[in-house]
Amino acid sequence: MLREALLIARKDLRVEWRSKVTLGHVAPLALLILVVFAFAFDANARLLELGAGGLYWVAVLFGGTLLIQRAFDVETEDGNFDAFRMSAIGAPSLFLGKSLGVFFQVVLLELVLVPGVVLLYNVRIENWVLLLAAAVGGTLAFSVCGVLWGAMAAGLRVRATLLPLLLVPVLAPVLLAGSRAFDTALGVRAEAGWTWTSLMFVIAAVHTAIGLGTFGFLLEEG
Amino acid sequence: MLREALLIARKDLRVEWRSKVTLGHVAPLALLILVVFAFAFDANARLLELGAGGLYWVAVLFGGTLLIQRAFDVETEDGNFDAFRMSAIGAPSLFLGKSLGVFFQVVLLELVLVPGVVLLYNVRIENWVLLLAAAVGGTLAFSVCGVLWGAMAAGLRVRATLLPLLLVPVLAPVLLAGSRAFDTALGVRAEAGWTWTSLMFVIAAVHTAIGLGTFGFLLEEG
Amino acid sequence: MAQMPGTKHMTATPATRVLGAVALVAVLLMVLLGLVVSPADVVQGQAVRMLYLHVPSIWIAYGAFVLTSLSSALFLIRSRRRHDGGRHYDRLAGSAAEVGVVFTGITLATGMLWGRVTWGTYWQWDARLTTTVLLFVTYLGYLALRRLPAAPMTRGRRTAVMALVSFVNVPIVHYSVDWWRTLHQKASLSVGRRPEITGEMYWTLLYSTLAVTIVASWLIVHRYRVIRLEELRDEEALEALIASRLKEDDVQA
Amino acid sequence: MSTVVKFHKVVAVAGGFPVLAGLDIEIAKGEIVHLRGSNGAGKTSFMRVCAGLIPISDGDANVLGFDMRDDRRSPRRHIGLLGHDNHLYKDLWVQEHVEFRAAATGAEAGDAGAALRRVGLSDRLWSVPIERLSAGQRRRVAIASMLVGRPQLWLLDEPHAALDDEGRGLLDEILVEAASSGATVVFASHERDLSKSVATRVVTLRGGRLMEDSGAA
Amino acid sequence: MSTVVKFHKVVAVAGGFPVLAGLDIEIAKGEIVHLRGSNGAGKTSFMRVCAGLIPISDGDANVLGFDMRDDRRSPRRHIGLLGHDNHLYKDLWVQEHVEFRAAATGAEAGDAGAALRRVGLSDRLWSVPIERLSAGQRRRVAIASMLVGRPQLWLLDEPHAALDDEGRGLLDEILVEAASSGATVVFASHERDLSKSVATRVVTLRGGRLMEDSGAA
Ligand code: HEM
Ligand SMILES: Nc1ncnc2c1ncn2[C@@H]1O[C@H](COP(=O)(O)OP(=O)(O)OP(=O)(O)O)[C@@H](O)[C@H]1O
Ligand SMILES: Nc1ncnc2c1ncn2[C@@H]1O[C@H](COP(=O)(O)OP(=O)(O)OP(=O)(O)O)[C@@H](O)[C@H]1O
Ligand SMILES: [Mg+2]
Ligand SMILES: [Mg+2]
Repeated sequence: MLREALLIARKDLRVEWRSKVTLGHVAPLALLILVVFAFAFDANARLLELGAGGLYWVAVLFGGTLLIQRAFDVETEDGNFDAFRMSAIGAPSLFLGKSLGVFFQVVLLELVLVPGVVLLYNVRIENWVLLLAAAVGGTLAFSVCGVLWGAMAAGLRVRATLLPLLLVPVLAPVLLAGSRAFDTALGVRAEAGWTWTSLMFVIAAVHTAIGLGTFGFLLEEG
Repeated sequence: MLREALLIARKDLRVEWRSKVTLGHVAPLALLILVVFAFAFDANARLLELGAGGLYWVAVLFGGTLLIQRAFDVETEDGNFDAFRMSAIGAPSLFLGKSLGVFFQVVLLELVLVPGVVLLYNVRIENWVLLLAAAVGGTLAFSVCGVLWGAMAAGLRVRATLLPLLLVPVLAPVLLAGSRAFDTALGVRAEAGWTWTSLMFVIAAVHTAIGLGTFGFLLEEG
Repeated sequence: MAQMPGTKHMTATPATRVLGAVALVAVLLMVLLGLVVSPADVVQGQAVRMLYLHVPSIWIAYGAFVLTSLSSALFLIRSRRRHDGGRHYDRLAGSAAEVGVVFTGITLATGMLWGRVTWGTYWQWDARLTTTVLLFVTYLGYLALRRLPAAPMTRGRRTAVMALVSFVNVPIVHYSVDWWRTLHQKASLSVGRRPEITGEMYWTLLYSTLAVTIVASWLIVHRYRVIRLEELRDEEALEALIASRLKEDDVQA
Repeated sequence: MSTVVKFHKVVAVAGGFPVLAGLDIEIAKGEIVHLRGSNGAGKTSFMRVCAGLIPISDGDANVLGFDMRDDRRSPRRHIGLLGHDNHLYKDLWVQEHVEFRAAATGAEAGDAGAALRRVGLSDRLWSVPIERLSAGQRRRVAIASMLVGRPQLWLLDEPHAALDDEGRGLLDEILVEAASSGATVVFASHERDLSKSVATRVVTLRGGRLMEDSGAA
Repeated sequence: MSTVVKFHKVVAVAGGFPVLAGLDIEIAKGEIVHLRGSNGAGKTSFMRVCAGLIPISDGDANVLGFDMRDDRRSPRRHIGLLGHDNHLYKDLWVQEHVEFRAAATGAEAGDAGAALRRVGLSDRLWSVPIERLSAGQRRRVAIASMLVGRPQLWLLDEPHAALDDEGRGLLDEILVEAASSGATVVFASHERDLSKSVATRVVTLRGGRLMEDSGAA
C-alpha cells in the first residue's frame, strides 16, 4: 500500500514539477493575499500583529484549496477520472498518495509564507517547536480533508464551485486551531497552543481514518 | 455589437440557469466566508463592524473569481476556446457579452451578501443611495477586469491558479475603494464615500476601454 | 416500508394518521404547558418560554443527525455488495437530515429572537452560535450534494460519506460551551451531571422534547415516503424508456 | 476558378516546433480536399493555420483573399472549423447550443432545427444536455453547429471519426452539397475509401510539407 | 474455451436512461470481437459496464469470473479500457506517463520503453509533454499505456480513430498478438473493413440490445 501511495505522490509531484504551479502561482498569490490584507487593514500595525496567525492560515487554506482543485483537475481531465477508477491501485493507497502529494505542495507553500508573515506583519517567532508542530498538524489536517472532499466533488461538472463550499465548513476548526496555535508561537497572545495543535492532529487522524475506510465509495459511480 | 453581446450574455446566463452554480454554491460560500472571518477575528464585535465593508468586498471578490473562472472554463473545455476565437462575433462584443453575464451573476451574489453582512456584522445601512452606487460601481469594475484577465489566463493549462494571481493585484484598488465607500454608507466611518465610488466607476470605464480595444489580442495565440 | 397500503399516491397510512393526530395533541399540550403552566424565570422573565422550543429543537436535530449517520453507515455497508442494496437507508438518511436542518434552523431562529430580548442583538460571535451555524451550513451542503444530478447510488455513496464526516460537528456544538468561554448558557442537561433546572420548568422541557420528537418522527416518515414516491415515479419513467428502447427500430441516432 | 487557399513556402511554429515546414499548396473554390498523412504530419496544424489560429512565421499565405501575415482574424467569420474536439458547451441542451451558434453567425433560429435534422439527430435528443450524448451524437451536433453558419471554407479534422454508417453517408452528402453550392471543403481522414467516394482531390502531407497531390479536380 | 464475459438480460441505467436494455452476450477467451452499431446503440455503455464503471440494474453479468452484481471493482485490475478519450496526464512527458501506468500495474519500468516502441512512437517524442502531441500520437501513447499493464480483457472504444495506416497496422498486430497469448479483445469501430482483417467475430448492437452476432470463431 505504501509503495503504491508513494507512486501516486511521486506522479503528482512530477506534474507539479513540470508545471511549477505551487511556487510559480500559488505561493506568490498567498503572499499577495497577505499584502492585500495589510492594505485592507489600513496598515494598522498592531491589528496586523494580532491577526498574523489567522491571516497566515487564511492564506494557506486559500492557496491549498487551489492546489486541491488542481490535484483533482489533473485526475479528471481527458476522461482521466475513469482511469483513476480503473486503476489497479487500491482506493486507500490512492487516498494516501494524493494526500501526500498535496501535503508536500502545501509545505512548499508554507515555506514561502512563514517568512512572508514574519516580514510583512512584523512578528517574531517565539516558539519554534510549537510553530513547526502546528504547521505540520494543520497541513496534515488540511491535506486529508481536502483530498477527501476533493474526491467527493471530482468529476462533477460543478466541482470548481462545489468544492470550496464543502471544504470551508470542515476546515473552519482547522483555521481556528491553527490561528490560535500560531498566536501562541508568535507570542501575540497567550493561548493553549499545544492543545490547539493536538486538536489539529486529532482532526487529521479522524479524517485519515474516514478517508481510508470510505475513499473507495467516493470513486464509484452508479 | 450590442445584439451580439446580449447573445453571449444570454448564453452564459442560460448555462448558469442549467447549473445553478451562483445561487447554489457561490452565494452560500460567500456567506460562509463572512462567518469564518468573524471566527478568525475572534468574534470581536467592534472589529467586525469596522471591517464589515472590507469583508463584504473580500467575499464578493472571492466568489466573483470563482464565477469568472467558471465563465471561462465553460468557454475552454472540449477545445471550445478555439470556437470562441473562431467566433464570427467580434472581440469587443465577446468582451461586453462576457462582462455582462458575469455582472448579472455577481449582482445575484450580492443580493444575498448584503443582508448577510447586515445581519451577521450588526451594521445598519445609513445611506442607501451610496451603497447602491458603490455596489454597482464595484461590480462593474470587477466584471470588466475579471473578464479581461480571465481571457488572458483562459486556455492555459495552469489557468486555475494563474487567474487569481493575475486578478488580485488589479482588484486591490477596487477592494480598497469598495471598502471605504461601504464604510461610509454603513456609517461605520466617515470617509469620502462618493469619491471612492466614482473611483470605481473610473476603473470600470478605463478597463472597459482597454478591454474593447485589446480583447482581440488576448484571444490570439502565437 | 416497501409496500405501502392504500393508494400508491398517498404518503399517509392509518398508523401515521394516528401518529399525526398524536403529534398535534402533543404540540397543543406543549404550548399549554410552555406558555401557561410553567412559571416565568426570575432573571429572564417571560422570555424563558423560548426555552421549550429552542432546546428540544436542537436535541431533535442532534437525534436526526445521529439517524442520518447511522443510516449512512448501514447504507455504505449494504451497498458494498449489491448495487441496489440499502437504498432504504439512503432515503432514511436524507429525510432525517432534512428534518435535522429544519430543526437546527428553528433553534437558530428562536435563539436569535431570544438573543434580541436578552442580549440586545440578534447575533453574537459566540462559540456555540458560530458552531451551530457551521453545523447548519454543513448539512445544507449535504442537502445540496443530495440534489446534484447524478446516479442515485453514486450520489448515495458520496452523500453517505459526507454524512459521516459532517457528524463530527455535532459534539463540537454540544461541547463548545465547555471548550470556549461563551456568553451562551452552559449545558444544563448533560450525561453524568445533575440537571440545573428543576420543577415545572424541568418537566415542561422534558415534555416538550417528547412532543417535538413525535412531530419530527411524523415528518421523517412522510419525507421518507415522498422520496420513495419520487423514486417510484422515476422507476416508472425508466420502464417506459426501456420499453421504448425495446421497440427502437428506427435507426435514428 | 478563384483560389481560396494559397500557401507559399509557409513555415509555422507552435510550442517551439515547426509544425509546418515550408508548405506550398493552392486550393480552389469548390474543391473537396482529402488531407492525408501519417500521425504528426501536420494536417491539424495546416487547418489551424488556415483558420488563423496559428501565425505563420515565414512564407506567404492567403486565405479567402486575406493576407494571413497582415490579418488573420477577418477570414474567420467565413470559416467553419471542426477540430479533433467538438467545441460544444456541455451544459447546454442540443437545440440551445445549435441555436446559439446560429445566432452567433447571424443565421435564424429556425436554421438550427433544419441543421439538426440534416445530420440525422432524432428530436428525442434535442432537449438533452450535450453532456449525456454518445460520441457519435456529439459529433453530429458539432457538424450541425458548423453547418448552420454557412461558412465559405470548411475545415474538418477527422469528421468521420465516431460517426456510424448512416452518419457518414449524411456527412458526405452535406460536404458534396456545400461544395456544389460554392463552398470549399478540406477534411482530414486516415480512411482510404473516402478519397474515392467524396473527395475531388487528395493531398498528402509529411513532416509539415506537401508530399503528394492528386492535383485539382 | 472459458467464458470471459457473460451477460444475461443485462439492463444498465446511466443518467436515468437505459443505456443497455436487456443485453445477452457471451465472449470467450481469446476472441477478438468487433463491436458495431449505430451512434447511440450502446457500444460505449457495454464496455463501461464490462469495466464495472456502470452498475447493472437488472439481469446477470459475469466478467472474468466476477459477479458484477456483487463486486465490480475486483475485475478491474485485469481489464484495460481505452475510451473515446485517451485518459492521459497532459502535463507529463510521454515516457513518464507510460512508466507511471506501468508501475501502477506492477510492470517494470523497462516495459514502458518496449510498449512505446511497439506502438511506433519515435523516441524524439518520448520526452515531449503529452499536451504537445498530435491526435494520433496521443492515441498511440494511450495504447502503449494499456499494453504495458498486460490486461486479460481489452476494451477499446474506436481505437483506430486518429491512427494513420502504419498505426492501424501496428494496432491490429498488437490485438492479434494479445488474443493469441490468451487475452480477450473487444473493440468498437464504425469501419467495416476491420471486421475482416482482425476480428474473429462481429457483434452488432442496437438500442442497447444485441441485434446481430456472427457467432464465436
Ligand atoms: C442564535 C442564537 C442561539 C443559538 C444558535 C443557540 C444554540 C443552542 C444550542 C445548539 C443548544 C443546545 C446545546 C446542547 O445541549 O448541546 C442551546 C441550548 C440552550 N440555549 Fe441557546 N442558542 C442561541 C441563543 C440563546 C439565547 C439568547 C439564550 C438565552 C439567553 C439561549 C439559551 C439556551 C439554553 C438555556 C439552552 C439549554 C442549555 C442546556 O440545557 O444544555 N440560547 N442553544
Ligand atoms: N503546441 C505544440 N508544441 C510542440 N509541438 C507540437 C505542437 N503542436 C503540434 N506539435 C507537433 O507538430 C506535429 C504535427 O502535429 P499535427 O497535430 O499537425 O499532426 P496531424 O497531422 O494532425 O497528426 P494526427 O494525424 O495524429 O492528428 C506533431 O509532431 C506534434 O507533436
Ligand atoms: N449519462 C447518460 N445520461 C443519459 N443518457 C446517456 C448517458 N450516457 C449515454 N446515454 C445515452 O445512451 C445511449 C447509448 O450511448 P453509448 O455512448 O453507449 O452509445 P455508442 O454506441 O457508444 O454510440 P457512439 O457510436 O456514438 O459512440 C445514447 O443514446 C446516449 O444518449
Ligand atoms: Mg490531427
Ligand atoms: Mg461510443
